[in-house]
Amino acid sequence: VGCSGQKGAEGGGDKAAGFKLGLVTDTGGLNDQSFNQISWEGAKRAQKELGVDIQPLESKRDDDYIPNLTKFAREKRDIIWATGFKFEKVIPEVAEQFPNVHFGIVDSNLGGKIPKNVVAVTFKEHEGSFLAGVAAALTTKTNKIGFIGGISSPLIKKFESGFRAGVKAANPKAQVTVAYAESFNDVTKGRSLAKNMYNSGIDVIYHAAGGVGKGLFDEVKTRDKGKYWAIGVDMDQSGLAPDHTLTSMVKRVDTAIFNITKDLKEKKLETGKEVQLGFKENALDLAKSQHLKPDVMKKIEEYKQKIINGEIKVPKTEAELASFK
Amino acid sequence: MIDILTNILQTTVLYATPLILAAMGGLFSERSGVVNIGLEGLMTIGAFTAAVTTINTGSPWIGVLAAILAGIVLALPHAIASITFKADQVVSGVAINFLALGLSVYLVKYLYNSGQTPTVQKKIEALSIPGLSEIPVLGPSLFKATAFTYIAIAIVIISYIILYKTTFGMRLRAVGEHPHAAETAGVSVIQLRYIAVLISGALAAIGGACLSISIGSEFNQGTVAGQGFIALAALIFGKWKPFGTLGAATFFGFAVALSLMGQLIGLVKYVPSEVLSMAPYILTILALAGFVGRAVSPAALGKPYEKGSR
Amino acid sequence: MSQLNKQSTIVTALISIFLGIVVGAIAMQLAGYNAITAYQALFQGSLFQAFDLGETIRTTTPLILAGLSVAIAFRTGLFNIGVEGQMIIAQLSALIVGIKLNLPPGLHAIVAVLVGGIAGALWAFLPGFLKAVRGVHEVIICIMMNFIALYLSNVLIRNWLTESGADSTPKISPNASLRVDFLSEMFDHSRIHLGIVIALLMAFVMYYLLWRTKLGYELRAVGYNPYAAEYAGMNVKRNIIVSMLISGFFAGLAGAGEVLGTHGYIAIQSAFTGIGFDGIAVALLGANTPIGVIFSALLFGVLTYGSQNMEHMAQVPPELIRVVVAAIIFFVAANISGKLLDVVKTKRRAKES
Amino acid sequence: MNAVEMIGITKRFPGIVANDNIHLTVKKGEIHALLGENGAGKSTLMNILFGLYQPDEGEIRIHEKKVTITGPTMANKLGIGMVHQHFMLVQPFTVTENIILGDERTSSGFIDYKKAEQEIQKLSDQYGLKVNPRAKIADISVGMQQRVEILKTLYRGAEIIIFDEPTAVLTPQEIDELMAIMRNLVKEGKTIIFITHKLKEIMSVCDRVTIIRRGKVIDTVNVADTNENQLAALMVGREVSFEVIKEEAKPTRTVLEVKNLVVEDQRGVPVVNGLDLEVRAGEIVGIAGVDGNGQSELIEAITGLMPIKQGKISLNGKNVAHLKADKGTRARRITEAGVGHIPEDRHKRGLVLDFGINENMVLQNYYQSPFSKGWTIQYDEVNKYANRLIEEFDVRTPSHETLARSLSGGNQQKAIIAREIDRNPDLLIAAQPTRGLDVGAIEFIHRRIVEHRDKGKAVLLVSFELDEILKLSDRIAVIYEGKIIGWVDPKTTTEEELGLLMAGRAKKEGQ
Ligand SMILES: Nc1ncnc2c1ncn2[C@@H]1O[C@H](COP(=O)(O)OP(=O)(O)OP(=O)(O)O)[C@@H](O)[C@H]1O
Ligand SMILES: Nc1ncnc2c1ncn2[C@@H]1O[C@H](COP(=O)(O)OP(=O)(O)OP(=O)(O)O)[C@@H](O)[C@H]1O
Ligand SMILES: [Mg+2]
Ligand SMILES: [Mg+2]
Repeated sequence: VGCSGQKGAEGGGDKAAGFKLGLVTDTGGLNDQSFNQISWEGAKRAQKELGVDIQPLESKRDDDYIPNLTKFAREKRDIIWATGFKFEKVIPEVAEQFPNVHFGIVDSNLGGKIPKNVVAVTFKEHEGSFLAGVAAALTTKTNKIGFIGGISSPLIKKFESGFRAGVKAANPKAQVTVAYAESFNDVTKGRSLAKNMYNSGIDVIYHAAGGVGKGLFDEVKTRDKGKYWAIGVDMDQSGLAPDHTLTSMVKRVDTAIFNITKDLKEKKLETGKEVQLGFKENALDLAKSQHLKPDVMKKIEEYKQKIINGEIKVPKTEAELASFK
Repeated sequence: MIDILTNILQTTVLYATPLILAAMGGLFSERSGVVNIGLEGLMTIGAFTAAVTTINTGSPWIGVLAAILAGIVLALPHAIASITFKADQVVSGVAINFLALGLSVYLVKYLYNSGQTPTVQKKIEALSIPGLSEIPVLGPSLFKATAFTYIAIAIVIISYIILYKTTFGMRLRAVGEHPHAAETAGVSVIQLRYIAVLISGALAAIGGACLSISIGSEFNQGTVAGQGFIALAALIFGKWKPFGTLGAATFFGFAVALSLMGQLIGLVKYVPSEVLSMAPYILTILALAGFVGRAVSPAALGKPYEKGSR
Repeated sequence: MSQLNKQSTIVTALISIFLGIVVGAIAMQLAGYNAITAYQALFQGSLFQAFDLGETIRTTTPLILAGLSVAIAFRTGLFNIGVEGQMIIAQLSALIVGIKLNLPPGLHAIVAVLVGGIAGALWAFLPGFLKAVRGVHEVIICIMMNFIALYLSNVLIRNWLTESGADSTPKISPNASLRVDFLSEMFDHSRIHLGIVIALLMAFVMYYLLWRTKLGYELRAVGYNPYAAEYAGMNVKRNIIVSMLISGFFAGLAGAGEVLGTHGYIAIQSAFTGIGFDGIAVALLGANTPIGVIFSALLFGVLTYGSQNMEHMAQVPPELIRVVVAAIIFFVAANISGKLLDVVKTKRRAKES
Repeated sequence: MNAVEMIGITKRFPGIVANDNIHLTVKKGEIHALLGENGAGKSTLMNILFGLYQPDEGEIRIHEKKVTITGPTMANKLGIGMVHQHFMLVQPFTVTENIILGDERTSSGFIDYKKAEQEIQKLSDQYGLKVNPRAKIADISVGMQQRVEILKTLYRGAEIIIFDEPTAVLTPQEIDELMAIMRNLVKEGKTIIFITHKLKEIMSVCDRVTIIRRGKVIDTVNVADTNENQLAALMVGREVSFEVIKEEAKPTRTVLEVKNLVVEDQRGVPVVNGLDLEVRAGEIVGIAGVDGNGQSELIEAITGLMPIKQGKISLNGKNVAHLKADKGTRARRITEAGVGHIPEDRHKRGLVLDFGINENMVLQNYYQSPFSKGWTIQYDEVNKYANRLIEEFDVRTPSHETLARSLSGGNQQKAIIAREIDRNPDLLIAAQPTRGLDVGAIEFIHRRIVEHRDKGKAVLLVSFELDEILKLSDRIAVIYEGKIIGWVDPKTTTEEELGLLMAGRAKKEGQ
């Protein structure tokens, strides 16, 4: 058993000519049914379509990031992906030490100071969340909507702000209740929050809370179909509660990883830059769902266009949200 | 207002249920004189086994049974080390925690090549007791709970009866207070402590199962995330008594419920949500420092039993 | 006599480690992994190259300090399960000094380390105080304080210590860093830092404090028998508090070392690092003695750091290492190897006679 | 008919043969004494009979049938009961719970407390034990606890009852009552094996006595055919003098003065209640009294281990009652003011069992020169000092680093006495200084206490052994319900007079 699929990568660097990719996960691990896993999908696609040699390393603790990155750098991999904002501080350090290796970081722009051999990929989650907000605002019957965040951090606040802006834009009468679990894995808390929200009349809840969000699906499943809804995040989470998942805000990290790896391999990429991805690049979207009514879909599409052509500027922080419209 | 009360009560019950189960496990072990800091690990193995078994058999009740079995099996090394080999009980409990977390995640990765199990489809869901569940406030929280909650409360009552009304219970308490007295009265200290530690494994594992196949619907390394330690705290807080422990676990659940409610009624505008999340822990400290104070543990707690020594 | 005992302790410890490794091997073979490759990878990946060796030492450093912290409390009859929280608060305090103050190199680091230690001590004060004055069990308060530390650290980082949009603090001033060029270069740019020197120094301090000073004499007396300590005119309550303060100080140094040496910043944390809990096992495995703690921390360091490579080279989930550690702890605690040795000895004696 | 025969019993512990080919025969219906020094092997032998240990060699016959006693349950079945040296009672349990433990009778699965209580009441009445089945063990006196132990054996239908040093913890009255109970038991057909260090007790109730020395049987004799001196000589292998040779006291200035002292226990009940006391240099004042009349609290208050509610305590004319300090630090100031204290519970207060002898020897002055310098302890000095005391006070220990835990009770006590006397305190407080010790050790300790007096120091002695009080004291104060209710002169008083006073019957005419 084991991960036989990954064998052969360690052949001792037989073909010097081959393009080699390494991917270091954050502490969530490779198969986290979320962010890291989607990233790895992108790497696998690169292996299949481009013949790239790929190899993953999981981090058990924050301590492991540097050794893992270093390990790949010493193997002289052509690009080393670091998945997650948690790598924000360590990437510059390693990048400086190995100027001849390329690094890619997802979800952070390194505060704008991006070393020459690094490419920083960020997503406009607030924009995707805005559409989730629109979907919620147009689906709610009670005009009460919920948002469950994991740990209050600027990244999650970005989701919250976008989401609330979307609700405000599409249905100003709807109220959004916000709660943070201050955890990414306390399912009980997620479930309690969801339970309390639904009990108090909220009928649509969006989450950006990792494992805590699973509690949301656990709760919504026990409630009446067609009346209570959950909106997933990062990937299409409808599998968790098929009849209750309104949609999910999907981040196509896989596409991003694939495209950038491809560009680098074909030497078309200029590194030392931030690559911001949004609707235009097809990197964000709402998952297809039979539960979204056609007129809602239409509205969502309209807003999406408005965001793409800059008519709507979606807020990223609470401060920006306060002055939105 | 009624809504808020209902919500608070529901959250309290939800949170307290696994804590009660695990803490009652701890109670048996510690009343017999064996420290059980391994509750966290026992819950973990219970959560893991219940999830995997339920996924494979489609029956959550078989999952619970399997969890009980696994809890007993994992408690066995703790019993052997601390009773037969007279190891330091804290050490052995710490080892249980390492073992459980290591083994369960290792197995999950081996079985599913992933950091967590697939989603458990058939779970133990809430059970409305007709009539009673219609009572305002109390109904929705107490009589529309899952089987685990009823089991937890039943276990508290049964434990009380066992502990104070039956031969086994009296012997158990005697063994935890003065094992030599028990031995000279013809009670087998070793045998009783084994039974107590194994019961502890079983109950803590049910608590774990509650997390993975009732409240949640999968197992990963964050499933238990410290609740075994909270259960241990509840046991001490409850002064090693069944109803005291029930009360302590409920108090903790209640404190969490208050902090969640604080968010939902918009307190976050004034108080950072991290501070609200701290509240249950601060409340517990205040309660202990202010009202509860000294906890007298079973006299022989933590001391390996050696025949003939004193 | 005591010489003989010491020798046999080392032998039994080695046998226990060996048995633990065997248990791990069995678990791997049963699951179809190659145990030999895996262990090769583990030791190669942690000891054979300068970089990895440096990182192993870096991993070991906080484990030594956390282990000492737990051990010193145990010696006084207290169970400090709050190292985790004390480390968090110490990290935060050391970081604040590292960011906000402007001091010359060296001095800055010293101040930051000390502030970290003191912060850890203060965080440990409450459990000690409540235990001494109100008789509240320190274990509960410590557990509660761990969670409070985690949230407190997050709220301060988010609202005060980050530039907008970041999930982690800025880096500390290089003046406050515990990393020194010659060490980093000796170990091929690994993150080894002066924390290891502090840790070894503190092991000596613990020995000296407990077995050479008046304070140590009192602490041990209170730990073994508070009634006799009272009879001897010692202030039991004060000693309980002092013990927790010292224990917290050691934990604080572990935290300060992490932020000033290893990371240089703190991110918003979603969970505990686990170093504090590992410290309990380290202390117990090291029999609560300074030397024992150093070696058991090293063992933990090798296993923890090496397990990454084990996964990389042999695809074995690194969690297996926790099983190995658990087995080792069991074997040491139950003194299985000691009993095995006894059996061997009596057999030999029987043959001889 | 023989109730018990133990034939060729040998039991080895690492490094020692505790029982060496012991033969013991106990006839049915007799009270048979076991006599021997500390560590002679008496408890070991009885633990074997009760199934707690397995003998390495030898066989046991009960009622002339060969048996193998695998454990206490088995012993119970054979009709053997044991009242242990250290009580085997669960403190938070009630009397009933303790008695039925291990032999519970249930109705439909639950313990039938009512029936048990009735049964216990009946037994208690039958043997005149006066035990309340509902009382909590923690709340009853030591003597009462012992009766619970006896009831435990009776409840299990014991025919042969072993008493291991039952009188070491009893007051004179309680001892008399116990002797009566033992006679009662024999009358009802029971057989008794009785371990004691007190020759007088053997003389008064026993039929025969077996003497054990270093694990070997020396002799078995009929009590009627022997006397105390002969027994003592058989036991230690030399002549023992029971008389404490001491000259007339020459008391001088007052060292300790206690006036109107009130001390409350944890529940706020005054246990010392308006007590006055005076001890002068050069005299030994003995405090006689039944256990629980405030002796322990009086001592703990004087030594600073317990807070004082009201009253005055002065040492050498200086008030030390209200030293503003925490328990420990107050104890230290009082120690420094010149008080030495041999505590009644040597394991609880007197020693840190897990410290070496060396570290225990400086428990009261480790912080002073020459044992410490700056913040360090000077172990060379400590060891030198410990070795001197070990030598001078004949503490039998392999080395000065040996843990106190592994010393025998007698040697532990010698170590404490060495420490306290060598500091040469103006006031030496000795509480139960010879409890549980054999006559040899007692002789030694008594001599040391008198020597201390003769150096011109004050000694306050608290003991439940009337003999000891009578022999050592120059003046005797009788304590009753927290007050001194009378003073007597040891040279003129009688045990009867003392006994009456101790029972609270104040003397008619003033003294
Ligand atoms: N469990 C044990 N392990 C090792 N040695 C023991 C054990 N029990 C007793 N001994 C040793 O056996 C010897 C006999 O002890 P025992 O308790 O029988 O003496 P004793 O006659 O009852 O003394 P005392 O009068 O002080 O009660 C002692 O030297 C003691 O050290
Ligand atoms: N488990 C043991 N291991 C070693 N020695 C023991 C053990 N149990 C008892 N002893 C020793 O046996 C001897 C007699 O024991 P016993 O139980 O009769 O107590 P003791 O010496 O009379 O003291 P005390 O009556 O004050 O408790 C002592 O030397 C004691 O140290
Ligand atoms: Mg004895
Ligand atoms: Mg004795």
